[in-house]
Amino acid sequence: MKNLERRRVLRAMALAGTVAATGLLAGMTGAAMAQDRTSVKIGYAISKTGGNAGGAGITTLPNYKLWVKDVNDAGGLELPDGKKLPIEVIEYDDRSSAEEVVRAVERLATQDKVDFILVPWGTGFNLAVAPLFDRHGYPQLAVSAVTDKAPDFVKRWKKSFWMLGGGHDYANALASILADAKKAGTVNGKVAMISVADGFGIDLVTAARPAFKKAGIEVVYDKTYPGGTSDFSPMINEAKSSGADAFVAFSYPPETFALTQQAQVASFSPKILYLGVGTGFPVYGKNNGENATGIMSLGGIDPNNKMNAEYRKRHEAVTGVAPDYWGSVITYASLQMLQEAIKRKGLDKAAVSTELASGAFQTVLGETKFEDNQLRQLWWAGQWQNGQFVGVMPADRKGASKVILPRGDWKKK
Amino acid sequence: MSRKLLPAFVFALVVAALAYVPFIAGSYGITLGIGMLGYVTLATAWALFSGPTRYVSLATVAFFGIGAYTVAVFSESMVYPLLLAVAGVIGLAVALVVGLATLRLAGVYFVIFTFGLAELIRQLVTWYEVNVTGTLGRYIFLPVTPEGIYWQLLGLATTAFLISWWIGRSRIGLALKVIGDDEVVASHCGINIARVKLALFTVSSVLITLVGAIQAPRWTYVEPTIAFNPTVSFLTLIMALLGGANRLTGPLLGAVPLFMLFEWLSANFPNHYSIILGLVFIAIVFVLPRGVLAFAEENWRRWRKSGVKNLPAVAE
Amino acid sequence: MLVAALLSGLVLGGTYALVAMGLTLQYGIARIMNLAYGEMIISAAFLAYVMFSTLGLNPVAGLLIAVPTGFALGYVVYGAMMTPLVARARDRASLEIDSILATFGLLFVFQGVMLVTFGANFTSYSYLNDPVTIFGTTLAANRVLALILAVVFGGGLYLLLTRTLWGTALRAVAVNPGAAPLVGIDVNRAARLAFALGSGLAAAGGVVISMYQTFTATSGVVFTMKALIVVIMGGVGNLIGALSAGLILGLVETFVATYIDPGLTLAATYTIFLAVLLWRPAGLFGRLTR
Amino acid sequence: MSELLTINGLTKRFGGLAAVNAVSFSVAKGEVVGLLGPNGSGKTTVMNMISGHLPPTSGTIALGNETISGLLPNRIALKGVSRTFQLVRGLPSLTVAENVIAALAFGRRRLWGETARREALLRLDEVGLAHRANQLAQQLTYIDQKRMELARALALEPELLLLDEWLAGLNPTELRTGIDLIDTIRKRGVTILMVEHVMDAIRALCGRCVVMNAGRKIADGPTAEALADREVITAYLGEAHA
Amino acid sequence: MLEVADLSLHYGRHVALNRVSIRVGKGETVVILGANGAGKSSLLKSIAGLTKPDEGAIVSFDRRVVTGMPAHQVVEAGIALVPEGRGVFGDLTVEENLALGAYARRARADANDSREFVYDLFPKLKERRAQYVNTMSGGEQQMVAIGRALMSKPQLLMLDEPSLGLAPLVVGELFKSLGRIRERGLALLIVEQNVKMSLSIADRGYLAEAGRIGGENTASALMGDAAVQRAFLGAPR
Repeated sequence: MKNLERRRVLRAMALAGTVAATGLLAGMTGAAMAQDRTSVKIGYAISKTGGNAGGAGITTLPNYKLWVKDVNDAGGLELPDGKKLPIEVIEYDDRSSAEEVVRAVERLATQDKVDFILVPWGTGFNLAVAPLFDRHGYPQLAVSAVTDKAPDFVKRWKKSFWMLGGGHDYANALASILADAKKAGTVNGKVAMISVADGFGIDLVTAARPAFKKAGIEVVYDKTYPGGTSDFSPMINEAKSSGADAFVAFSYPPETFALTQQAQVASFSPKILYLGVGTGFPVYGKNNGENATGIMSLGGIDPNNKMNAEYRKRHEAVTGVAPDYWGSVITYASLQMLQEAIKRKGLDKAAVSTELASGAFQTVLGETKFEDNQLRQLWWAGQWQNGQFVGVMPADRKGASKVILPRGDWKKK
Repeated sequence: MSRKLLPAFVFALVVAALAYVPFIAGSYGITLGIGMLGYVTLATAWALFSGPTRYVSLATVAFFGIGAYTVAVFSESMVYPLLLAVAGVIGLAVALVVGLATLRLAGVYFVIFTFGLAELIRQLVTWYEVNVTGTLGRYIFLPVTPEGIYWQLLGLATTAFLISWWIGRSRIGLALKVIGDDEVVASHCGINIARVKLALFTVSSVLITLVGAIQAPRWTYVEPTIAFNPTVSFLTLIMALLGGANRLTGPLLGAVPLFMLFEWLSANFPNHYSIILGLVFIAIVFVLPRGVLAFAEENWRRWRKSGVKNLPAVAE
Repeated sequence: MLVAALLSGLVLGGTYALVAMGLTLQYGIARIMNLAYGEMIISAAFLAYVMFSTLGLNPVAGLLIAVPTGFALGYVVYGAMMTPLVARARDRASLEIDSILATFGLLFVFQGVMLVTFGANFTSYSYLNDPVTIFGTTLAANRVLALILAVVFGGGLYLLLTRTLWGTALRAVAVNPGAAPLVGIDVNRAARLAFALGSGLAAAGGVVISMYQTFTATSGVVFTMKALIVVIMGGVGNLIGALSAGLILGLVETFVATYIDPGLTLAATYTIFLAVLLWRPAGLFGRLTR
Repeated sequence: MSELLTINGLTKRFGGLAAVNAVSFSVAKGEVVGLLGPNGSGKTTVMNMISGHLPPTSGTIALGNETISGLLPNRIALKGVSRTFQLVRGLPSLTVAENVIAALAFGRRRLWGETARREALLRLDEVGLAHRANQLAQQLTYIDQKRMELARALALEPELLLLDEWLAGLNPTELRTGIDLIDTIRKRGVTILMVEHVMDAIRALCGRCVVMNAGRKIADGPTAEALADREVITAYLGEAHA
Repeated sequence: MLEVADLSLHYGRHVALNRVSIRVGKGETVVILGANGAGKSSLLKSIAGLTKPDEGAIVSFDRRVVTGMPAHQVVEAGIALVPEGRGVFGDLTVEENLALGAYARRARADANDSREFVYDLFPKLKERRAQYVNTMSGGEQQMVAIGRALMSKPQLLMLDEPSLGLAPLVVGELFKSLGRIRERGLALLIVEQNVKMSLSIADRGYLAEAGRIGGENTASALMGDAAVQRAFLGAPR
């Protein structure tokens, strides 16, 4: 009987502990800070570990750090009254888990009561936290999220801003490049296409199929591979023998690197080579050197934009790594927009959101403005030219470089 | 009589208190509660099968993901309660098939098999979505509030706890203990081992499936990498083992502090989270080798022994 | 096409086999289920990367540094962490659970250190990315080198285990740990050496993988799992099993990608794995000992 | 006398080795039969096949008119065969009472709750263990574990009880008690097949003995005769080499 | 040469051995007789270092205390055990099993000589040296086990039920071989139930009963002892 009693006591202890813990939290949550403002609290949850850490570590995190340093070096965030307040950063690791990112943002909003929240990395995570940003009234400048549903999301979450376009945009741009090249007789109009079995790859490939059809491009090979594939030789061999002049891969960084190397090995040198995320990483250009020339992908920069060039230099100097050629600069621009909106409207989140939606901002991209809460001044396609990844589509946009096709054969090292 | 009713009363009081939490805790508290209840349920459900049988399963996320994905797939076409029911039924069906196929495996082979199973299901879902439906990410726009999710999880956690308690004092619970101690004796006592294991595996799997189904609406967007994140399996396992998988409150005692620890670490040491977590883990293995509850009980016993000298020793 | 698929499959399978051999030693002889195995691989990949990009040391020479380092690391880790666990383990099952938990912690420590040191970025370098033509099929030289290294290491290990007294003693511990002390084998010492040897092989695998694959500080778990699958499929502690299971998986993946659908490669891997376990619950070459 | 257990041509091979080779014998209702033979002669293997722990390679085992060979142990247990094990197999993490309840709960009457507990105490009382009912099984002494195991086997209310070296390792006093206990069970009408090395016990309890050597049956008959058999003596004591 | 004093051993609450004392002289052959469960195997295991005896036991060999030494060091001290169930490495070949027998440092230098002796003793092993042991018959496996133990150059060879599960003819062969080993000057300590066979090659014998060592006598005296027969077959009433 002693035994039983002991168990019962322990059980009660366990339950009491749970209750106490919950109560404690409730107390903590209620605690407010009410003193004179000496700083602006900015928080973010980002994948520092887990599967998303690679992407976040290139595009997002360095820019957050760079921006905070830039602002604080200049004395802090400027408010409408000219007062400058330094940024105090609260940083969480979401461990690449949807449940964690939701909780971390909730914590930033309700417990840390930060003034603004920067977005996590990735389409899925930006969507996961969108309802929270909305409920707590924070503007959400979703950068690393590619989605065709942005117009719907804007209606659903009024303070969300979508800054990287949707699959259709990129697919249409690529289709028009292909169509032009076919018209010019550069290529035969056949394309081999592979895509990663992930939200990003599927979005793009489902947009590309109708776009290519409309542009009169024939898709002769179309396969999807699981993320983490390391050996592409079967697919490259198929593509090579398919008679296509153009090879398109909506891929993720590890696969983009592998595809480039394995295509060289297989002497597969299509006239048009379009690869996915990772092509715009500086390390890509560094590793492939001359061979990168002519390879296309999403994004790009205007090589003549001085501000951008200066940003790139500073990024490398401060964070030790060069920024990528697609999302990085936009991430930084999104932060500049936030900074400017705060300068104009102060720390009132609603006012800042309205200002973001309607105002025009000077950023490293040049003059930047949202259309229906979406950033549309983007490079839908870019190409490696002279050691830089430059924007080529839309061709009529200011600063666009001309597509150079066909790309040359692989050079022997 | 009060002796019998007291625990039930305390339990009801605790559940009621926990149910009241959303009214006072604010949204972060609710969020925290959701995460905690989620893991408490997962760990309790996991321990339901794996504790007494000592079959270490890494298939947790397979069922968790099935629940989440079912909700994502049917969220537009069904009313919410039906959605949960369907998720539960799918989980049940998969558990039956898997259970029938795997219960002859033992030890590490079972561990890796269940891990492979989770990955296989994830790959098949991906392939199906890509090739048949042509989309991968799915959006869930259900009008479920965080409070609603919290209460549902509380209900589920309570259910899991009650099932675990009931099994602990029922015939099937005894059967499980016997199986865990010695399968040969179990079958010589007339116990149909395969049936008992299968029943428990199924109950445990359905509970896990429901956790996934209830939590999914919080993510708004679901794709296989999100729904079938293998860390869920590992964390569940670690929590249950830490608390002591063989006791009713063991998983609870593992899940709550570990969850808080993770939260605290990722909030305060975002850059050194991994290292500290790893060291804490190693420390736990060395300091609390048999779980928190066993540790507490041992010290309790020791304290009793040293404190009350005139009590006869345990053996007498 | 067939020859191409066959060769690519062998190359891929060679890497799997190489990676799995170390784990099968650690699990089969030392009885440690090492969840931090993949992190050991990635650490070596980073080491090779650093040596290549800052010292200009080619990875094959890098092996000469990485493998002994891995061996030493394994030796230290076993001595510091596993010895107490082995000493207190009541039976095989409790050691298994303890080692899973402890190495799970170790996994995080390794990963954390790599994250702090190298960041979360994708890392790769280009080495021997030149075409080589074999039987009319073009393959990357670095992958062929990977296969050759896998064969060399596999063969070397096989000879070590079958032709030397020391290796035979290690196998004896795997076969019958209870009887090994009767011939004067110190089982704990043998386990420690096997664990260290396994770590050395993990390092070799890491260097080889770094030659042609992109990796990050967090990608270790992928390798742990691939290795585990190969080990289990081949039969625990069985070197030939690990080799053949690795090759089978490589071939299956390549053939499925070539002839069925690249989208089903991983699904095929797991299906084969599950099927093998259902058909032979102790793996291809394993023996059920109860 | 009607036969309760009929074994016919029973064979078990492990790999190439025949551990039991074409053994046939039968046990009548109410009989106590000793299954003897030197170590490694295949006695335990026979027991394991009767209880269903091992499937026979060939041959049949029938209980009454019903063939039970090939069934799983739980089915055979429900048909009225229960056993003890050569190396005592308690359920260490359960209490002594729970050990017995395990057999009651899944046995033929499927008792549970208070009824099962009362019944378990009765069974424990029979073997003289009622006072230890709430202790953990692992805290018992060796002899008490054996008693508990017997209580557990009896709780299944067997028609046929298999005792595998149940008396081994007992000291002379304990042995006396043990023999008396088995005798009591026999008097209740339970048929017993026992593997035993304690010859005094065999002589005291068994009316008949089946003797095995190297997997084969070498003798089958009244105890005194079987033990006086030249082949049996040779099997036990060996032959001095010439 | 071997002196065991006051050796007791518990498994949980079960007393397996109760203050056992035995000795084996140089080159002497000693058998321990007794029914199952009498603790004979436990005694050999304790001497070999496989199980740890209770406090107070003293095992000395060649005037060196070996109590509590791990098993692999006991081998180095010159004691080899052929365990019950043989303990061979089934997935290894005969040759490998024998090679491992000479793993101990004391034996390595003379491995070739030892192997010659073993092959001479069991010519069958030489024929089958490349065969995997688990494919061999029980008698052959027993040869491997004994051969392997001899490879470690022991001064004392302990055998636990060597005739277990073997056909009578094979048992005869086995004891012939043991006789030859004995002639080589090795001390033998044998636990055996084949009373006549083992006594026929022994100098002395002990009678074990329920964890105690009862009688001690010369082999020839034991051969005719009624107590021995009673221990195995009981007394006719």
